[in-house]
Amino acid sequence: MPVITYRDALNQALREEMQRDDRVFLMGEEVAVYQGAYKVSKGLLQEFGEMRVVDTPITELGFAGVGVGAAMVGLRPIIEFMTWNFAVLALDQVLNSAAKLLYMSGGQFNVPIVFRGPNGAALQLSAQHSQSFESWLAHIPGLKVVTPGTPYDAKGLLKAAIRDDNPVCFLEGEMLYNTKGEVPEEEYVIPIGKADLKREGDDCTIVTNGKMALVAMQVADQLAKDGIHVDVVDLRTVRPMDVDAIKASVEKTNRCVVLEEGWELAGIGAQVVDYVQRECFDLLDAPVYRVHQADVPMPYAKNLERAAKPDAAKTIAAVRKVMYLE
Amino acid sequence: MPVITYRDALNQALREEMQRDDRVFLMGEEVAVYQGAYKVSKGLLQEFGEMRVVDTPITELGFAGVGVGAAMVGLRPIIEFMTWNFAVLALDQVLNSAAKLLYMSGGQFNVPIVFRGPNGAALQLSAQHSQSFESWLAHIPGLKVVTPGTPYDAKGLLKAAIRDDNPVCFLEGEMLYNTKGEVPEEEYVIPIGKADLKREGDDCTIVTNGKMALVAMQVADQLAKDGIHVDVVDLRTVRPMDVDAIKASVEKTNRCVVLEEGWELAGIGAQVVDYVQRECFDLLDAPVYRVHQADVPMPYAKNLERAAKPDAAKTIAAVRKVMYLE
Amino acid sequence: MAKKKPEQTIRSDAELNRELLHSMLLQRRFEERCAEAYALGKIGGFCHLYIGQEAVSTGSLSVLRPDDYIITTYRDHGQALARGMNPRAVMAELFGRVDGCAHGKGGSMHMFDKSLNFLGGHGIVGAHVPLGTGVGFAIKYRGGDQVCICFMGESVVNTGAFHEALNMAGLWKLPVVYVIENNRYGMGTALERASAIHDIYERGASYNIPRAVCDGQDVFAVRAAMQECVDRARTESLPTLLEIRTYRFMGHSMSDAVSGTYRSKAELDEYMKRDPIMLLRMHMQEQGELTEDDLHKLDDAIKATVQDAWDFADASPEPPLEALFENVLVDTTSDAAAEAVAAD
Amino acid sequence: MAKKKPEQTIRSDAELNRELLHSMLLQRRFEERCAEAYALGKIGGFCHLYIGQEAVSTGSLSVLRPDDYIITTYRDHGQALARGMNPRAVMAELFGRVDGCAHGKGGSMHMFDKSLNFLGGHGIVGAHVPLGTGVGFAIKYRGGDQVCICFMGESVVNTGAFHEALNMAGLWKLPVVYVIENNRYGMGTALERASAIHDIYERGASYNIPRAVCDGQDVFAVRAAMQECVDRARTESLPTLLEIRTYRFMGHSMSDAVSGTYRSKAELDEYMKRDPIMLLRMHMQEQGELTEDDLHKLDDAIKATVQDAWDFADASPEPPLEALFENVLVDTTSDAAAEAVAAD
Ligand SMILES: Cc1ncc(C[n+]2csc(CCOP(=O)(O)OP(=O)(O)O)c2C)c(N)n1
Ligand SMILES: Cc1ncc(C[n+]2csc(CCOP(=O)(O)OP(=O)(O)O)c2C)c(N)n1
Ligand SMILES: [Mg+2]
Ligand SMILES: [Mg+2]
Repeated sequence: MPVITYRDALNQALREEMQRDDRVFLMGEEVAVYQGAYKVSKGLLQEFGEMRVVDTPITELGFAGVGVGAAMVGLRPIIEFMTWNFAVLALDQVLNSAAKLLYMSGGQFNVPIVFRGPNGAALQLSAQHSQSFESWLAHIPGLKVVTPGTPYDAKGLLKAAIRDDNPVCFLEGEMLYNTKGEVPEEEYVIPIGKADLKREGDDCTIVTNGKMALVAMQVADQLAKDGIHVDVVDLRTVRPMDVDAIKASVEKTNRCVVLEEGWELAGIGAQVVDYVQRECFDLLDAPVYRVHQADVPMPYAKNLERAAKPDAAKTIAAVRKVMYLE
Repeated sequence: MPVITYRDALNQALREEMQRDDRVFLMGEEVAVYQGAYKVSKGLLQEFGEMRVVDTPITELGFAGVGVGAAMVGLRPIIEFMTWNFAVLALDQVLNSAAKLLYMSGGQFNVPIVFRGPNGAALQLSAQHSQSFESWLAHIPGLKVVTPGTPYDAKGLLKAAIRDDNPVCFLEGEMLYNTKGEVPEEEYVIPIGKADLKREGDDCTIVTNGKMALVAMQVADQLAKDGIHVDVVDLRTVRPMDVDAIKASVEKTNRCVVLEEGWELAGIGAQVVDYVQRECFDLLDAPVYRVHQADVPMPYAKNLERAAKPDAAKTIAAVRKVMYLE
Repeated sequence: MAKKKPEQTIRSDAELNRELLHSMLLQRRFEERCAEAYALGKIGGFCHLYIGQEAVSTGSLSVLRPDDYIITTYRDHGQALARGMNPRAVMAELFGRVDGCAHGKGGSMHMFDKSLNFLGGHGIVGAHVPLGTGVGFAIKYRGGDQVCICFMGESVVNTGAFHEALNMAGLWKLPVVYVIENNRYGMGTALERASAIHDIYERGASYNIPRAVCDGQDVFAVRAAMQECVDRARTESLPTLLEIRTYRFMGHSMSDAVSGTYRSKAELDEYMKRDPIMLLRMHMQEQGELTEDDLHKLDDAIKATVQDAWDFADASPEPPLEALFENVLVDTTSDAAAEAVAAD
Repeated sequence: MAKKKPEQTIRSDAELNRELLHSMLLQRRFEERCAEAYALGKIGGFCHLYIGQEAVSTGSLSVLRPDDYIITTYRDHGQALARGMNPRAVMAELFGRVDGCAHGKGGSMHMFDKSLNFLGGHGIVGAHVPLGTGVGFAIKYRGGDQVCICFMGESVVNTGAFHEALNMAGLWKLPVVYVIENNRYGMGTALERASAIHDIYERGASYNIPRAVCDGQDVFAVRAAMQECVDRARTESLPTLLEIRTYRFMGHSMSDAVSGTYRSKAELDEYMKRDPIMLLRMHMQEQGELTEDDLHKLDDAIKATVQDAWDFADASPEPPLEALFENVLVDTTSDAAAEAVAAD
């Protein structure tokens, strides 16, 4: 199977879906002439022309709304946010238009739109450019929220998102774009809402999503050397959340650690904990522990940033803690 | 002790703090000439003049930013959002400016600002006007988030918020403005971050906040008739959260229900659950159950809206469930 | 899509005027009953009446084709009726009943009718303006010659959403008519206390967008101005910023006094002398197109229509409780939707 | 507060010009070393160089008083140095060290210095413009005669935040100078592909704000234009929208090629003929104010300053790990802060 980058996997998904359906277009800052701030849209302007690959002014609220309006009358926009940090400006359109229009109109106007772009921290981008938005987005009924961690998942889920008749928020990772993985040549689509068991083991469950899936796999590999075998449940989609997959794993392991990129309070991990304690109350041998970003804005200095971020060492410590190994 | 409305309690707090400190001013839509969309600022224009009680255009992002800028250079703005639903447009200023400036500037620029207004659903205001934002706001380090449920708490906490040198989000309730309660004539300030035990009982803990505190108290009174006695822990502040108070109560009752106004996924209640299962794991006799808004945008029709909202009956059912009474 | 001639050109003036009068009077009588229903608790939540502004909706929408699009704010009853929505469906929506145009899920602020390309009333001030731009984008994308009319109150011109949306429309030359219904107040705030300039159509200059202003109490003036804008959009794919000066005769919403705090009774009285329905009626009477008797018959018929809508709404059941969890998401796939669109 | 005469009026032209040259050359040499440090991995994250635009910062800030305020974007090294921030503190911040002006917490995009009323570089495009308006509001609130200068790139004029902020400034007549540093591109997007109008200072008309445009490569032109704006703000409490036309000689940030995709080498070369430092130097040489020798001495001194900043930054320790949890909130109360402000 070809091994390609996460970036190329996304690029393939965009290209294939644009070839397949001429109602699909891509809009955002620097997506066309510049070929994408992170080059995800490379070559698309050349192939599809400027009506379908559209550079916008710096007006997140505006062009998110343009996407919703176009979707209401039958197009299928893909709105790229240069990063989700800037999408905060557009949240009203995501929340109050895209997510609510179907309901408010009594089922008349669905909004088939994908909002996508990198989410979370890269390296030393400081407080305003390093935020993870999955918990905010997952909070909202009327949306689907997808956070693929690997090239394979990225391609299959992006194709599913583009074909979905509902608004989908698609969270990528700047730090993921260069990561590589196997992606089949033949067409495939991954259903939204299904978790993937990325490692198997009986000792503990790690529930995670997005770029933290890579960290969790590292952790699994490292722990295996010490004879500790963990399940890595990569949620892939955080709304709707695959509670069955979480439950199935914790029923087996009786222990759970949640690893997420964002902040603690009302983070997506808190929701996982809620499900676990509710669904597996009698089975749990230890409280569920969480690994997340320190409860501070992201600092610039390299050492502080490292200390602020969730990582393998912190996750291993949490696994050992729920296993009462320390 | 005088019995006054929640609205008047807020009005007193505003007036007293504006009298006390001439750096304090109130800005927002309809706060001056119109005397407040919900009349919270009644009489303030007349007393303090138009430089200190300022009507703005409909520009939430803009005037929230004006507040932050003014706060950076030494004023103490109170920014009224007509409702928090519209504050979504201003979230970038709350999140990326107010909450992060102190950190990003290495401690140089604190932002002593209060963002306030009604939060959550009133009656039949439909999907775009009925949202609860506490979980989004509580997610953010660098903010304090306050949700008073009674006139007494509203006054004491608003005064604390105005005197606080940090950005404080202050969530009121349209349905609360006319509710009444005792408020002392003498000056008092309630510390931010302290929960209040609003009812006492050994059988179960209800953790709640904001306008749900009233529902919880009703529930407590009703259950008492059946011989079930519950602690009502009114968080009052959701960031920072008074984990000690939650813990103390659950240690006594061994059971917990969380009652919140907003949606389930990554709601503030999920965070409470996380704390409870972590802090009280060995003490819990049942999983923690949550009562919250149905996972849908708020519908308009009276019967559907009623069905969507958390209420006393649903809370009683949850209490009975954690007590294994059904 | 072949260009169709606007249908009204084949009607006589008298016929047309009668239609305009019917449209405006229907809105007026309908909303008078809304106020009554609100007082009786049959309508809940926010309810923003359009009384006084009917020439704007009727005049504007009278020059459109059925395949054109309309999008508007929470103050949407007038446009919904002027576009031809069934008064029964509008009233049932206001009553929160299952036969409402949104099956009771939207209410007063959120009237939608997909069959009429009526893209709804929207509740966040300014938020629908980018949506209107998006509709214009879609029209251009498909190479159609439809037009999108985006109505808004004058307060909207101060919002960031307006600015961003109009810049894109000007930059990309989209067939959208942005109609400012300048009724001089946004809630209790006079235009002059909210906008740094007072001839707000001039804001179009910042976006290289043609602009115009007209009298919103005179339905003919609205029609004429609108026809020009629509032609420009349809034939040249250019946007217009059209300011229509009007006045709201009622309070901002049901909880707001009609006059007092922010505007005087005298000012209101002055404006009420230019009631758009009265002006049209007088014109028609002068032209000999309408007798007193005609008028009474028309009014009675309209009142009967409105009573029928009320009765219908009142008899319509509440939505079933299962409806609570319906319409959060659709479960169709792209392919199913593709067929639906192709069939449009 | 009593009005102070701007100090530069008591300096001779030659002295002044020398100061201007020093300021501009310091920025240039400083940033050349930034590029080097970035390549060595000593600076991380985003780093947006100002090279080519130095006449804007130096010219603008040279007419200010010490008690005036400055707020700007992520492209902030130039203004920080032109305002008089210690190059050591700026470089240490870039290196992420404890002696940085934000103790290593901000980095390239977030330079702050409270003692200089330098209100920081801000990273969300447009977001600091309302902050600038708020500073103007505070000045007026206190009855002071300070001025706030709010710098921004030309892309900012399309954001909602800009629109909302300028409308309030025009409406309330606030002493803010909004300076558009029009370097023709926002990342890879030419102004003409983002804004519906191209003389963007004309946007001021929508807000009843006086407006002007000037050459940003000529430090004297910048000074003259800026002096007018500052006077207007200080004496009449009026805002101005000042467009300063300039060019960025480097890529948007360190990962962006200097030319290629979105602008040609030829265009870049053309603009580089109007290097602002070269233009000032030539003027001074023509006036006999600067010999080759003077220039070399100046340059050497500046290079030494920059080397010293580098060495200082390099020797400064990383912040201690406890710092991670500091500065999230302050724990002072209003009363303590009141004293601090009173002492200002
Ligand atoms: C973003 C936002 N802010 C505030 C409100 C509350 N609000 C609803 S209508 C309104 C006034 C709007 O005035 P205008 O645009 O002139 O329209 P009109 O009501 O006069 O038709 C306000 C402030 C809102 N719905 N959305
Ligand atoms: C709201 C927002 N959207 C996008 C970005 C990413 N971004 C950073 S700088 C920039 C270009 C800004 O150009 P301009 O305002 O002309 O300033 P210049 O970089 O030329 O100084 C963009 C798109 C951002 N920081 N904030
Ligand atoms: Mg109005
Ligand atoms: Mg630029």
